[in-house]
Amino acid sequence: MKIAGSHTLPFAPERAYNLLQDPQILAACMPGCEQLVKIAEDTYQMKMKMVLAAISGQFDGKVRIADPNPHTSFRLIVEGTGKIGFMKGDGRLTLAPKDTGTEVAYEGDVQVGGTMAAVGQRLIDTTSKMMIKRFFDKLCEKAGSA
Amino acid sequence: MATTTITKTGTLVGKRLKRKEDPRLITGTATYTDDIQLPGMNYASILRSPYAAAKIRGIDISKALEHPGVVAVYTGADVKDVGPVPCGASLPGLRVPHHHILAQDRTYFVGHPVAVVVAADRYIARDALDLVEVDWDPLPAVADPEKAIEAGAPAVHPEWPDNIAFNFHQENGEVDKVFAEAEVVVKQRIISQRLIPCPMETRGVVADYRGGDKTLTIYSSSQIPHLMRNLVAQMLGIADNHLRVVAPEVGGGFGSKLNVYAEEALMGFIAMKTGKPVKWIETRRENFLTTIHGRGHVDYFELAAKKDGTILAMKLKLIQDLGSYHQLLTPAIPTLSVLMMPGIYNFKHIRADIVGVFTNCVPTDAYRGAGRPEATHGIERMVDVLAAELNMDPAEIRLKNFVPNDAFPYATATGLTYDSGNYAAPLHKALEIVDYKSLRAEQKKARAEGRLMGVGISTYGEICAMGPSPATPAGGWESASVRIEPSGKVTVMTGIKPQGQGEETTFSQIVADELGVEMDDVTVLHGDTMVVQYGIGTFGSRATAIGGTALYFALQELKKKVKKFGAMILESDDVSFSGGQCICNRTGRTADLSQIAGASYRAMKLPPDTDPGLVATNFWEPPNFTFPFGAHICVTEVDRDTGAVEIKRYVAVDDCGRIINPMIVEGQVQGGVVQGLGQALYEHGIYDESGQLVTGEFMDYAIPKATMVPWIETDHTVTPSPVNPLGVKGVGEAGTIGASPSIVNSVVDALSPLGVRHLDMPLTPESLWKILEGARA
Amino acid sequence: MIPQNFDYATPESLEEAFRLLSDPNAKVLAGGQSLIPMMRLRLAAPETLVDLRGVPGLGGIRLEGRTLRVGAMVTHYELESSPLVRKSCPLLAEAAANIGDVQVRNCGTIGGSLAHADPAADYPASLHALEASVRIASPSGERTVSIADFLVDTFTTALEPGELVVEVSVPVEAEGAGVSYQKCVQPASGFAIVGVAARIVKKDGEIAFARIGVTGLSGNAFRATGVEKLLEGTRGDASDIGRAVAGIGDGVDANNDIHASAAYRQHLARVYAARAIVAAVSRAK
Amino acid sequence: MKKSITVTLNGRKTTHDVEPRLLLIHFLRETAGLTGPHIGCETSICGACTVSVDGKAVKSCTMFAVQADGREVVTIEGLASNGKLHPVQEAFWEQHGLQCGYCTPGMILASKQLLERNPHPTDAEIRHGLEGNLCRCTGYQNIVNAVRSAAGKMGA
Repeated sequence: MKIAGSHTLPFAPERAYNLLQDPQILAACMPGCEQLVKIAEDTYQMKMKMVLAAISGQFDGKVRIADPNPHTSFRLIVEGTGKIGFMKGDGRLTLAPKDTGTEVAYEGDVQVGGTMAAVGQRLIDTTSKMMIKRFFDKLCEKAGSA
Repeated sequence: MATTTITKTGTLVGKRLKRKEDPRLITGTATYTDDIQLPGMNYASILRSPYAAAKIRGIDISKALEHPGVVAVYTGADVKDVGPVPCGASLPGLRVPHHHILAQDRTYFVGHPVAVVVAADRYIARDALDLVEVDWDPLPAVADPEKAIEAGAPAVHPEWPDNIAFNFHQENGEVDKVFAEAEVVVKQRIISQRLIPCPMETRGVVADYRGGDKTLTIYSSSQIPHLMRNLVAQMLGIADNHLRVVAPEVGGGFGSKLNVYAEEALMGFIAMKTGKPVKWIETRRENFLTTIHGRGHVDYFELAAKKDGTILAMKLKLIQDLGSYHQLLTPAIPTLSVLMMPGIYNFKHIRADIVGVFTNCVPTDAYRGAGRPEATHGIERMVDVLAAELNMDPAEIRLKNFVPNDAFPYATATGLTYDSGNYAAPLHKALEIVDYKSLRAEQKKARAEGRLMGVGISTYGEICAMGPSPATPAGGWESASVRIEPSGKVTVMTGIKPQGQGEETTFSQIVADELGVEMDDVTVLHGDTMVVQYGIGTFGSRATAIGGTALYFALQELKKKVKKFGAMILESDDVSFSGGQCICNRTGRTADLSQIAGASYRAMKLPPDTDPGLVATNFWEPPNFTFPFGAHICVTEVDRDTGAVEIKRYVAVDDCGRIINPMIVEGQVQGGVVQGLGQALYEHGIYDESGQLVTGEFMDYAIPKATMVPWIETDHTVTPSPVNPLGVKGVGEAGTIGASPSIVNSVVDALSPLGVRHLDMPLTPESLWKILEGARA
Repeated sequence: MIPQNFDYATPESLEEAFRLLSDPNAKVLAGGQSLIPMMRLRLAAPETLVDLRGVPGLGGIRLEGRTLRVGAMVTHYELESSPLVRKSCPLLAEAAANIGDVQVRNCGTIGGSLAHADPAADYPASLHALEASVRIASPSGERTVSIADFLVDTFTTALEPGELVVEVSVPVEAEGAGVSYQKCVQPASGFAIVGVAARIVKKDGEIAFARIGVTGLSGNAFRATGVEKLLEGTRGDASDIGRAVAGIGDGVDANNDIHASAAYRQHLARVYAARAIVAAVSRAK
Repeated sequence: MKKSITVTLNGRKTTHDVEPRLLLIHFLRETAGLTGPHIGCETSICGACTVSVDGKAVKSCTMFAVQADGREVVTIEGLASNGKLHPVQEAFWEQHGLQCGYCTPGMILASKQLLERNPHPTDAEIRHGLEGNLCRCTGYQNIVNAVRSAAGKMGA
């Protein structure tokens, strides 16, 4: 399903762009990320544990950064598979200066398969958005303290 | 309209009688497949593809095998010589993928079975399923049939990159000429969306192999036990008389159990391999993902007409979403649509082109109505589109175009012969019930007040009693055997397999009338290939029209025999049989059925040229289909604020020929209408672009609940069928076929002041709200 | 479908429950109506289920001054059918009556529902409108938070590990107040596509007090204070209500799924808010 | 690992050792041999598994057997007494409130609950009270008729 939204970061686009591609920052900010290992240029192997109220699941997956357009946009592909199914997010992030910070707009597709898809489509959009929000909140926190 | 229990015989056909099936069903003592427990039985759980298309690089079953309680794990390699899952349909040039019972190196829909775990119980089997590891390589998939035939679309089967399984063409008359000269031509793209049958009982299989006599018994929730026996025996490479198929109590089918699936052969294979009985019960999730879906049409209709509303010709391009492979009848279903596309209207020029398209989805196949709802929805919508174009009343345009009463038997443009009809009768009756004139006046007033009220009519015709053998893949006859037991009680063995249609009752009514016995003296057996002679099954509204007729003829044969024994006992050559006894017309002496039956089996003395016993069997081949019809009228109002549709009134006047039990017929119509309503307003099997079924549970796929359906007013006209001596036609699918167009026509009518000519199903509030918003803008 | 195995415990005191719940892989079984389906699909796999039904002090509905105190283990059915609730806090009874179906309401509990924090649950709209508070207990003591602070986000609450919801408190409804909960039902699941709760108190023909809660529109339920402000001081006629609800979804990131797009949800929020307010106004004396 | 539970099943006390994860529906169907209640889904929507626990209609696929410990469970098998059908059963039969029969045991238990709480329901109340039970055959009309008729029988 299509997903879109935006978050404002309190950094200039250059810094925001670099942070968003920094594997250490990604590892620290992606919800449930337990491990992120570089396996190729712009591609990382990821282990994550998702916990959402009663739902929990382990995922093995990949994070890939593609079509980089420094400081203005890039494509982020996150995929994971586990016993409860698989998920794949493929979206373009576009950065634009906003006041003293940066507005990061995202637009893309989220696919969920396997048992996860059985609990109700109504939850996919809202939980995806929540995870993305958690990511950006954590990013601000981490980068702010860095 | 209370039901009555009639004990006196001779007049039961036509009566509203309580069902014989019900005592076991209302006390929880019926036996469905999952209720069967066999000593030493294992349980199977199936691992299924989470991807719509993927290569299987490898499967590691070692951990699952080590799990305590696991008996065996099988993968595609183990069963590559079993099967394939059969397709019974044949069309010129049809491409038939070889469908293995477990995926080999590639999967092509979400839910494709990949491995099976056999364990001591269902809990352990499920645990071990998590221990099977598959190395997947996901591939691009295509789920939309129109996209699948675009250049560059992912190929569902690499050997057929165009994704086309077949093209089918049918034509009659001078279509191009009539269209070129027509005063009016209307065109419309009409979608009949994918639907998911959702019987309340999912599928299930129990298999039990006895090595000593090499006999396999398969219990399966099936509409077609005998056909299943033949096909599964072939799949497993065993003799058909070494396979017994039992269809126990079946909790609804609606066409989805008119099939042979991978699991029947798979469980047979497991039982034979392990030497132990095995059970597999489909989860609801599996039912959504892997049991056939219905409909899945994109139709491009064109209608040519005169300015006065006379319909002249029709063109149709039909794109059928077949799914990823063929189940038993998959490719045949759209050809049924083509047969019925003229509806009950009198025109002779017609052209239809079907493109059967592979998609990475579960196959479509027969779902209640199977091809006819799509056709009826198309023609009934097109008639309204034409009426709107010509500013004619939808009732008037229909009356103008009906096949006239003196035209029967009527040869249609698609090669059928309609048996009997009086198409105006149910429409007039329905118009009268709703008081059509007042209704239109009320609508005028409502519109003046800004309310969006609509009146929708559908006058459907359908093809029933499937069917004469030349028109069906596996024989279209039906069988019945009737045995009068030594006590005088009667046992019927029928080749049909009811799933709620109540033939144990209606057939008992027929028997009781013909033999003069009590309803309670009749036992109707079905669904066990070891008990019942070869038969075809229950689908296509055929059970009473063909199975009931076979029963009727068997009874006539039996009565002759009864009379012979009666004459012998009464020592008279002038004997009649009625009211359950033979009467000597000269002396008035009588012999009742138990005396006659007793004598026939004791066989101390036999009448000339007569064998012992009272048994008669009939295999009846129908000379034609039957063609029920009817008129449905639906009154709706659309909420301007939300787009929600409220059904204010629903009237269904059906003509299914002679009625054996009006209570059961009404029940079939009510249930059928609600399934059509489900399609019109709520149901949609949606696959996303990657081939994930996003409406894959009751959380997301809305079948109607009690609060979501209106009161349905039913009535009938009776036009007996000349095809069979009972005069019956069939009613199992009529409600569904008539309902969706009447509802959609009603809502289109409600929104017509906004310029709306057509709406695609389901008519969700949001889709209507968008139109209302567009009109406000 | 079969859940993974787990241990099952039925503590008989809060202390025992806390001890069991100190295991991070333990999970509370309150009514089970959301948890058990998740476990059957193996989306949830707790190692221990702590069934609270034997813990004293978590049930019961009691009136304490102008506050109605509802134990966490009180079922939806108890709430919808309780004469006390229907009289002193009819909005809560109405919300409870709108949840799922009879069987779900017989088992599901208010505490379980709140702790689960489903974004389309029915209670939160009413609890926001009621400015309810949630009493939370842990081995180290108790704290009470407002519903607004309790519901953090989709499936996310203020509960820390080891904490339990023990009670929900709502005010006794003001004399003459009119209340209503209006819900657009998703036909398959019965969850709210949007649901709006309204409480209205009139004085001298004008709306003196308005409280509006919204669920289902976004990832978290909220109180529509902007709408309340616009209503207060008006006579509550159709145009007042129309003006007030126009901005109900402003700045709200509306949910978007196969059942309703974000734009349609925004629209439904306005429509159902207006319906709830109209009903509440008409009921207010 | 296993827990001992004692359940009063259709009036008779019975004790079994069960895994905590054993669903009540599987306990009833496979341990106790009461196959009347059925399984129709895994998301607690369809209601085919409805039984009565301590007088309340519950979906027995959304409850563990261990939760029924010490409670009274009534299934469809326990409704008729001394060979006499319960008025709701009788009414379903007379009004043709069933076709394939699969949803029927749950539907009857839900209807019984409905009439216990509201002895004279309107049609709308009947429909509302049966929202937790899906039927794919009847279109619900004859089920509504049956519940209305049962109300008459029970009131009489």
